[in-house]
Amino acid sequence: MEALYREAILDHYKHPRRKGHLDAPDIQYHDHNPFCGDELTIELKVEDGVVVDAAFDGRGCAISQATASMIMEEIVGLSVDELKTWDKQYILDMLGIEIGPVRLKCALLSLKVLKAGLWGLEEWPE
Amino acid sequence: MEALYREAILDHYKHPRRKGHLDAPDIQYHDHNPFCGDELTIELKVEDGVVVDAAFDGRGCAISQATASMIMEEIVGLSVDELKTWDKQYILDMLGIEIGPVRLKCALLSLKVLKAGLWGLEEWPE
Amino acid sequence: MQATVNDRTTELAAQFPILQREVHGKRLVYLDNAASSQKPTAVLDVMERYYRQSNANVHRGVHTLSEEATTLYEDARVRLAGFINAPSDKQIIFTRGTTEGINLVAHTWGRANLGPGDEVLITQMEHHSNIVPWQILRDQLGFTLRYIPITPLGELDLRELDVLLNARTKLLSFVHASNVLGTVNPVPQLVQAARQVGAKVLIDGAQSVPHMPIDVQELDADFFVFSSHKMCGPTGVGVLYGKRDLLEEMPPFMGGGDMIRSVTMTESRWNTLPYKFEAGTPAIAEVIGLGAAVDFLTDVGMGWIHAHEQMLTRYAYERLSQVEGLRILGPEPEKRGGLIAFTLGDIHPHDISAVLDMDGIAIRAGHHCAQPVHDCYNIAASARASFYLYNTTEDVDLLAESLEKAHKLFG
Amino acid sequence: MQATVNDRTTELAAQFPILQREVHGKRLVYLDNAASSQKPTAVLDVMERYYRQSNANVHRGVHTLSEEATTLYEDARVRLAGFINAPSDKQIIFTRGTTEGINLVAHTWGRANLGPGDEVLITQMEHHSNIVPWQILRDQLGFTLRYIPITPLGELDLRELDVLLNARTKLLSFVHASNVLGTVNPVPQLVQAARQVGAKVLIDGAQSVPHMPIDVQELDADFFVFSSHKMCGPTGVGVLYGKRDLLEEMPPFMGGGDMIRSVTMTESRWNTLPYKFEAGTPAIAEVIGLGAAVDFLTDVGMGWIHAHEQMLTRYAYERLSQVEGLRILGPEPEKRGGLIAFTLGDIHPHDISAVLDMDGIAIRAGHHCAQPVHDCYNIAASARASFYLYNTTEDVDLLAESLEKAHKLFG
Ligand SMILES: Cc1ncc(COP(=O)(O)O)c(C=O)c1O
Ligand SMILES: Cc1ncc(COP(=O)(O)O)c(C=O)c1O
Repeated sequence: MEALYREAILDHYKHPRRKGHLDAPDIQYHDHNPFCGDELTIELKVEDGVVVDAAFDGRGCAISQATASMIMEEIVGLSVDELKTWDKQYILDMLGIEIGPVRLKCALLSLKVLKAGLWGLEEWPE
Repeated sequence: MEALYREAILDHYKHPRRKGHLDAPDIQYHDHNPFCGDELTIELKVEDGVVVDAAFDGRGCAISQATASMIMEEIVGLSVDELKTWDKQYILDMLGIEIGPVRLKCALLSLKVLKAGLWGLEEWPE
Repeated sequence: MQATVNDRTTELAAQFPILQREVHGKRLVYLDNAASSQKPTAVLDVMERYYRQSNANVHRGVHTLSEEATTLYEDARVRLAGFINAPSDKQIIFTRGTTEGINLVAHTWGRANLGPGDEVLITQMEHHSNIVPWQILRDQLGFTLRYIPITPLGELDLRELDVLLNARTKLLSFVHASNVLGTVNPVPQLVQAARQVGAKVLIDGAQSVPHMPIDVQELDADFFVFSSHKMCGPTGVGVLYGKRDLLEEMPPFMGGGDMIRSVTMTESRWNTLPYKFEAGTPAIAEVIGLGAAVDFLTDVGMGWIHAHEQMLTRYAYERLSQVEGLRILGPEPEKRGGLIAFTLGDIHPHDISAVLDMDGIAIRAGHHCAQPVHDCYNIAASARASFYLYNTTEDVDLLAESLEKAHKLFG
Repeated sequence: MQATVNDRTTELAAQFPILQREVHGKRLVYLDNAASSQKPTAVLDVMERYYRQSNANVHRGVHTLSEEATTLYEDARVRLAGFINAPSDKQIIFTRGTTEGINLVAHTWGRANLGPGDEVLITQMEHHSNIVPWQILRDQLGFTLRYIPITPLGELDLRELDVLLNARTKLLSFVHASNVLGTVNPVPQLVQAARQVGAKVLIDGAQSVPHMPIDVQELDADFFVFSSHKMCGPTGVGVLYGKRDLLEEMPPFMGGGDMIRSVTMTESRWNTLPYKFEAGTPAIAEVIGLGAAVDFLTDVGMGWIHAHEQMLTRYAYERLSQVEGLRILGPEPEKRGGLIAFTLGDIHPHDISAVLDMDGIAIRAGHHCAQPVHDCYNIAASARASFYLYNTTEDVDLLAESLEKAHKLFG
């Protein structure tokens, strides 16, 4: 089992960090994964190009929700420029598990929402 | 080679019997085989339910044209009722060769035209 | 009795090479048959033999290979006609699958017969393939699309049928057996109601043809569609059956080779049935493989397959009901085909499926291409175990145990 | 030089099981490649392995089999993109074949962009699959369909191109290499002319992709279509390539699973490329087989294949010209792909083919789904020998000898 659901992931899934909403977010973005029905909203407060507060809300599988929670744990205090450098590999390293092509979409949903929010992108850049 | 083009078939193909047209046919029918482009017209003069004169015209492969010519050799003097009993097997016996499913259409074009002419059918009865 | 059935099943399973494989070190327990079934050696061998001995394009060739390919291809059509008791093999049109079958009817019969003021009636338990084509067409032609609702128990709610199905209804299109709820719908009642208002009937047989004896004449459907890959056949092929007079008067779908009688620069004339609807080089090897699948299923016996799945479903329904937090969607076992969709507490179906996969168990998780039915139950997705002739009660036991494990892990 | 080429060919031929078979007691000489090619063991094995090890429905499954199937399926798409140098694999849409590809463009781009006053320009040497879809659509939408005529030598007659291709022309759709005349059409000239009037360009690559290196970016086509079964791949699959912005803005073709992002009872939203155009369960095994065919062809070398066929065609052109009564359709060898259609005195092509078949030689006879080009020459049908990587000059010699026999028999 550990291969996919290691303890840390289950912990983030069961006890999500910063789940909820901000009062007046500077950036808010929502998206979903049509194949799984995973839903995710990320909200950020940004001051001088640095994230000062963050929250996420959503529902979906453990992978998608745990990833969002893990990102929340890291994000506050980082600059938007730094966040823009996060890529697929960064997220996979954070998760620390092997993931197949189908579940990859679950793992990357947070990143997709985050980048779309930061860049105002409609679609995932290739 | 004999398997498909026995002497009699080549003879009918090279020297078709009753090829041409009648002056005032009682029955005239034309059809073609879309896969091969075989064309065939059969014309009959009928008196008291008996074929008294016949002709065919057409172009196409040796099988289709030789079959038409062979039919011409038999048809005069027969009653329409008798002609209506001719079936696929009758034609194949007349040809006296083994024939695959694709060329079958060539062999049966004459019969199709004949029956359509006799019965006024639009389509091949199953 | 269960023991004997399982014996025969084990013997049958041995004919499916993939069932010999392991997943994560465990024997593969394949319970995703509603998505796609596995293929027996008999089917694979026939296709292999075709490619190694007779491969050529069909219909237009005079040489030996082409004649052989044509004979094999057309023989499969005859076999398919026999399998569903179609009056003639000319009424068997090969498509890519159920989806293309429904789209074909929409694009041809639909375009010729539907307009503003008309209604098409489907149900809330349709697969997307029987919803989206009608939505697309509705937006182009301006007819109204209506849905028969479903009861909390997952059956069609027919109380308002006489309002929903009315003189404006030109087509009633519904799923024979639901791929989510398992529900087998009451065809005679629905067809009779449609006849009374003069509506045509399309039946989506994707989940019925693989699992029970089907007689299209008895069902009296105007159109009936299904997919090869769910019935031991290859991917890339399916069947549209239609009543002859309807097929005759319908315009063609795609244009190209084989579907024409003659082509000039100004106009074309259509070929006769079934070729009018089969433009271009067809899925030759796949059709031949489907023919072999039909032979295989007939040998096994569609009656036996149905009985076997009924037994498994009853067994699974009981066993799964005992799993803590598990909620089964759809009606009691007697009213359903061989599949059970369920939720397990709040655990996302993808997580359930992923946990089961570690035990070698393949189930499906998601909306199963049927979002509206999930909307009815206010859930985004479900997990689904679906059975076929090679599954055993032991497979069900393994499923239940693994589900209990999942419940503990995420609980 | 011919000897070495034949050596490599013999080695390649050994990889095609069917070429080991006999027909009427003679070695099979397969010269019907333009209708459908034979399949190497490498392709058959990949499909067999898929069915024996990884068969499952794609995209929607979380279990191991489904993930494996999805990976294999999507990997094939990447390989196809590479093979024709598409900018992205999202521009590779799997169809049943060339015919479905053209019909897809007609039903989506065509329906959205064509109306009265508009013109679609095709050529007189098109396969029916690039004529009939436009005739059907013309009759529905009321645009005008025009044809570029051909010269007596079988090339496009471009003298009036600036009249035929004008400000009203919305689409120029033409065959890259003719399946009857062999003519390889001047893509750069035609595309440039189309660009000048703002017309889109569709290229039918059914007879070019299997036989020469193709770079869709260099050709600069808006749409490009081809079939798997003519390029060592299985039946039941083909490819539509399109420019990204066009594909993005086109409405979908068929409705169903996989092509949607969400479905509610009132409306649906489409999935992104390429899935928007792939409704329903795709031809999974066939796509994977096509991917293997592309690997095989790449290993052999498309440049080598082209050169080999050029050599064979030159050789055959000369050898066949010596056969009494034989008349070759189309231009000189330098201007054509690896096929030669011909007539032999007054002998009906079906009779020619039947006689050759007794010698184990498979050629095609008929109108090759291209009646208008035959009408140009005032003939109903022709015989056609078409080459591929496994054919040798010996095959050509056997062909010529058998044709001489046929001429004597019917003479
Ligand atoms: C030039 C050309 N276009 C289109 C086609 C149609 O291809 P398919 O039958 O695979 O759809 C063919 C082959 O039959 C062809 O040669
Ligand atoms: C009830 C039902 N209808 C239609 C389909 C679509 O079949 P296919 O994807 O083979 O076209 C399916 C299966 O996915 C199904 O279960």
